Amino acid sequence: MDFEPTDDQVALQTELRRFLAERIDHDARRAIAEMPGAVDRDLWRELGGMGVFSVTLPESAGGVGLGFAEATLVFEELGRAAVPGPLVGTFLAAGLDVDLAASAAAGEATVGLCPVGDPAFVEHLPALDALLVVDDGGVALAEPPAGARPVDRPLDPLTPVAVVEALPAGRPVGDGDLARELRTRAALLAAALQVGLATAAVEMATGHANQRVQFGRVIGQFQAVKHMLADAQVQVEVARAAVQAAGVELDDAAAGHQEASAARRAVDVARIVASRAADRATRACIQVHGGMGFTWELDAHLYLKRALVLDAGVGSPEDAKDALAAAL
Amino acid sequence: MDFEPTDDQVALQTELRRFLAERIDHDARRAIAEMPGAVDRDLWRELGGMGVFSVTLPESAGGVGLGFAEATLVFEELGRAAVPGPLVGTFLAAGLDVDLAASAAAGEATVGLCPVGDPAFVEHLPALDALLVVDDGGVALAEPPAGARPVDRPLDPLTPVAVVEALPAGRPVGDGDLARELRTRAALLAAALQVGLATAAVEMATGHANQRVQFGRVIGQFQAVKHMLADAQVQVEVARAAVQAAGVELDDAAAGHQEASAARRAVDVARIVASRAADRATRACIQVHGGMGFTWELDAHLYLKRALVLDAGVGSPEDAKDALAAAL
Amino acid sequence: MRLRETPEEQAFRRELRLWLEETLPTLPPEPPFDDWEAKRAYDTGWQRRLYEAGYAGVSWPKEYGGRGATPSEELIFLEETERAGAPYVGCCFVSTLHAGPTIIAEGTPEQRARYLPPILRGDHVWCQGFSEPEAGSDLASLRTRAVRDGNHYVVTGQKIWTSHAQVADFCELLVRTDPDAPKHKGITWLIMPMDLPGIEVRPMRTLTGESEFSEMFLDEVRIPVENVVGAENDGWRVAMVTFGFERGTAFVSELLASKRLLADLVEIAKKTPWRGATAWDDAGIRDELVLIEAELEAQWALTKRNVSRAARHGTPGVGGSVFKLAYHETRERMGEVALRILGRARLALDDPTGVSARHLDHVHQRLYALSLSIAAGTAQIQRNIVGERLLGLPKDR
Amino acid sequence: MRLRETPEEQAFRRELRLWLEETLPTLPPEPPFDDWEAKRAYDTGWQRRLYEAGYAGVSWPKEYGGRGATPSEELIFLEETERAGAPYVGCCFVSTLHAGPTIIAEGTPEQRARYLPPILRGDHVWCQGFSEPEAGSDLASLRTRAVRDGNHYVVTGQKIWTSHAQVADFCELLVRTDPDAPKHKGITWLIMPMDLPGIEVRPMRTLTGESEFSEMFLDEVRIPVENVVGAENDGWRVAMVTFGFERGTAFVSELLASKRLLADLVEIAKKTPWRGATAWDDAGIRDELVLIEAELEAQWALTKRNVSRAARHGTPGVGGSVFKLAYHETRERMGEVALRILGRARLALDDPTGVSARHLDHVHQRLYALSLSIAAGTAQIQRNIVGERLLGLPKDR
Repeated sequence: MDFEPTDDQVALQTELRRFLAERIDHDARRAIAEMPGAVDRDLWRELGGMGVFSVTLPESAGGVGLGFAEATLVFEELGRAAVPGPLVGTFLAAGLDVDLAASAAAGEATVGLCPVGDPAFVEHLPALDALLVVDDGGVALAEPPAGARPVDRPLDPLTPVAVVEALPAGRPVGDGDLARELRTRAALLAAALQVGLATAAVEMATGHANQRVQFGRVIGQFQAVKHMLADAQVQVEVARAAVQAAGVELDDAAAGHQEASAARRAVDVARIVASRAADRATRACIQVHGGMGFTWELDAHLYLKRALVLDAGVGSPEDAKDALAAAL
Repeated sequence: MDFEPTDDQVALQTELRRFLAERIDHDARRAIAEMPGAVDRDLWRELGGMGVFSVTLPESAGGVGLGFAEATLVFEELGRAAVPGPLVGTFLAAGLDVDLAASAAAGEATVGLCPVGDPAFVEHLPALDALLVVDDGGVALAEPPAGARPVDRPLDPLTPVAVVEALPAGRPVGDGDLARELRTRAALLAAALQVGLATAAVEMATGHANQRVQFGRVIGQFQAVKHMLADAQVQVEVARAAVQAAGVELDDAAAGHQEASAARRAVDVARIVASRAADRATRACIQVHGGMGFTWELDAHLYLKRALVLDAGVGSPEDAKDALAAAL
Repeated sequence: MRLRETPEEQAFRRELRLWLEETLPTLPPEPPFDDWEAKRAYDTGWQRRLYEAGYAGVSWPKEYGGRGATPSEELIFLEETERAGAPYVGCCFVSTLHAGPTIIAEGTPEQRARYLPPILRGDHVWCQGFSEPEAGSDLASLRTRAVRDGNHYVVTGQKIWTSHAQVADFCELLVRTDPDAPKHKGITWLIMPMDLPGIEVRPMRTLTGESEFSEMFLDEVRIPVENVVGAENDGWRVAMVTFGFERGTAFVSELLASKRLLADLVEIAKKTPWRGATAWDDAGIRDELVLIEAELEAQWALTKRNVSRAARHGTPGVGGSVFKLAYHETRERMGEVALRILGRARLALDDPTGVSARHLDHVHQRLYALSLSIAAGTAQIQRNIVGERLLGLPKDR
Repeated sequence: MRLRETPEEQAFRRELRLWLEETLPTLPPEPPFDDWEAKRAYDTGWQRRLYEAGYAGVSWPKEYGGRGATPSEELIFLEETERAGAPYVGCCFVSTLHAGPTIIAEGTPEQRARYLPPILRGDHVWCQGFSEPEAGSDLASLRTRAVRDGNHYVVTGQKIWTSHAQVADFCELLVRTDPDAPKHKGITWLIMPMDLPGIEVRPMRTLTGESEFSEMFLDEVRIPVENVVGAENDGWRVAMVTFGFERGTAFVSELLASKRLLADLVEIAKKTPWRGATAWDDAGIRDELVLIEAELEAQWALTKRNVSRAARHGTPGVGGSVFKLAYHETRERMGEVALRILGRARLALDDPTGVSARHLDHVHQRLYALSLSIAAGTAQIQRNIVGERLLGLPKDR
């Protein structure tokens, strides 16, 4: 066992972090919010070019040839930069046996992901080329639904939402087994995004706590602030370990070194603890910033809202709890 | 409306507090733990003489002629002093239409209180003159059961426990309505005891935090300690208000000024919040004392354990939650 | 300890209820989301109705045009208006609950005659210019400078969290008149007309998407010396007087609205499909809703204790801090369970499905609840207050 | 990031598992509750078995008689022994995990030759004399004085939380040799034989009813100068070396035992009648158990991260503090839900009904969990460590 990231893994993560730090900042996020469906197509292609959507695809198929262990590192960085867009759906589509897969992998296409629902809430609809629809019985690939009513005020300004009474049936691309597999992968990637969001939130709050002075002292000196951030960071560290372990286990299961059920269980664990870590950290970030944390201007609320959005997607923590309960 | 205690109520509470402060201290509690069933019969008679068990009985019947508002004040003080013994059962028995009532009221008799159970766990058994057995269908007054096996190590050293396979049927003294009434009263009194325990715990911890020096400072200066105690105290204040309001409402209901169901609901509310306040405060007391809080020597653990015992009695917070859910 | 009402209180409640039943159906439609001109018109219109019916300044002394209600009666007023779904005090908050009472207590006869009647009639809206960006929780470290120039102060600086500033006529303003004095000793309380030159108001958007608050930039604003309330450099004490009007009722409307929200959430839970039954059948969700109900009810009992204490002693003591700490925790948990029940419907702050007009409330409230541990003294400051003033623990200074 | 085992690790696990299967059935019965003489005999007997099988000092270097296991192998060792229900290290904790490694790192050749072999064989039990009543979290403020008198130190003072002192042969003792130096600079690390005159041991009872710990009163105890480990006045550094042996494995047995307790609790919940079904059918209880399972599993992943980090860098960094904070919170909640499920059975720490021998465990563990946020650095100290060392927030000094 050696659960520390390898040099290659560190390099992969560092490179992406650097790219995103240069490419996406406070203003860029706000600019993307104004684009149709809040997707920056140029950025999408750049991400595709870097292999973000094809991390786990074999090199023979034009992929990066790595595993879910590396995918968690990549999605952690995407979360940390709060990159808007249907990241999970596009990643999942790239791995399917469908025509669209190659363009999804390349970042040419955007693919949404939505559980069936009555009504259904579809994210990023105006920017979607296709929509993966998942329910217990199977997976379908559909045209973006027409007749959807956009929501005036989505919870997350970076996640526009439209409401549809009934999702199009689409073309079936897999049965219940594929649905379970996609849920598992979606759960892992969402958890990784949340670890990234939580990391960014604690970093932002720590930066503020190190410079904001109140009552003649830097507020990070006050135990009330220091301990709030320490508690948040504890949850982030635990969640990061769980997410990365789950990524490794999925790869081990794919290679036959591990039971598939054990790997799924590891993903359920990761999903649950990442959700809690994101909640704790993004809340703490707002609290540490005081009144300014409650404004639209700071990015603090974007982290919190995205974390809340991710909890309601395919492979939600609620699903994970049910699955884990069934395994106990 | 004037929800502040009257001068008479303050005087009643102050007098009892003074008596208990003189009569029961750290050593006295340990001495009582060694007595059969952990009941000090002399103290019991003294409490009876002060009207502790007959607060709500009419003066014509030799009672104090007050209400449950005052009973909550009295039981808060009994909790604060961590007085051992079957306080709630004896109080309830004094209000029943049974032969034993008068001697219970006077503190001559001790009466236990136990829900039916398989097995049943009977508190203070060696000291009991009688046992009130409560289930949904009714109330019975029984001889203390024979053949019970005493537990070597009870959770609370001041609450000896014996296990009986089957409780004696006893003599029926009331139907389901009485059972509900006794549950309600027991819940209110247990909640008041817990508010008292919680108060004592915060006071003890505050005293320690004001004198213990670490890293060159009195530890009460550290926000980690100060805020932990503030949070505990917040819950205590809220719970105290809820308990006293519930006492007033029970009295109002008895006088026809209030719906009985509304008063019961107020008791359920009080039961739930008092349990949580006691948990928070007694835990904080141990934590603030550090290692010494974890010893047998300090009283901190007695508060915590008694609070845990009270949560498992007739009219438990679990019952209160169910009742409140049914009313929503 | 008496929770029952006196005959006078019962009469007050009956009369008020009757008036609300008659009056509310005649109100204009509610203003659109985040339209503050419309909101001003709506709120001051309501204030005018209250004035005409004798309910304006319900807790103000009679000699200054108020109703002179006891704290208990004020509680009844808040309870009945909330129960009936009457408008909130809204834009008239600062004028009727802060500035007005301060001028009553500390103002000159001229100030009282000039400012109080229009406040009661709803003619004037006030805003509060206390907070500053750098000051934050340490309010007394405010830096906005006022330099005496003849019969005027020349005021320069920046304020923040100025509610309704964009529609206000006057501002209760704290400024530093003596920069060399200790921080609490060099502050003055001023009345600033909002139409003076040099005032720039920039609305801020909060994370709920609303613009109730503004930043206010003051550039050599000339305020007449006669606008000082209290004495020069005595403004900190005057500000504390303002806060001291709290009679335990500050959060009553909030708390009652939360109880209503919770009842609504219970209804939603009972209708929401969940694991083969309804969300209400999930004991975890049900217990959490029950717990929140119990906490809100217990906080209602605490409120009555605080109000009674204020009636006897003139102030609820630190009861307000105790309430706030308990309440914000409950409200945060209520927001969590609400989003859990709503599932994907949480993605929208408005509800285009029309299935429930209440979704908006619940998602919005989840976000709004984040402000409860920040505004009007962070939870950390409140814990210091409870620890130091109630428990007697030492200050960390 | 590799969780799979190397062939060497797999072989180590196989071999160990085989040995445990053969050996455990031959162990004597467990000692009675709180009988420390019996417990010493039991624990040292187990240490002797380990020694004979080559598993003693599993992480000690080979040249000092240990097995020289990697941190991964140590993890396997702890995992397999816990899985098989083998005895815990118990009374041999201080000797094999603290004192021994310290003497290896800082002792003289003579000290190594004299003290290490009997530790490995289970002949000697050690205790730790670091904590003092007044020092508490501020360990370095210890006051026990050692005054040089010829070839001896004359030591007077009081220690507390000395585990197994009543059955120990030696004590690793921190004393103040220079009262005038800054608090971290005047401390010396001494080996104290427990049979010297002037040592009085008074067992303390913890709130679980056990007497694992003692107070130790030292009255002019004469300790030979040759018993200094490291240099005089360099004891704080030596003590830090002792703590530095942590390879991320400190809480492995605890964590694994908790996972077993949780699995057992799930079984109890599935059998406990509850609101017309079982406690497991209560979604609130079930979700809480699931949450705890998830947290323990995630903490297991963190443990692997810490162990890997220690293997690479020699230390898990502040990973231990991170683990401890996460773990104690989980354990406290586990105790709460356990008592909720047990209902009135919680009233007993032992179980005279014979229905479940495990009730004892669960009630006992609920109380024991209270120590997790206190012992070996309170949660407050751990939060300072995480806030300052991991996040880089400023010290509050």
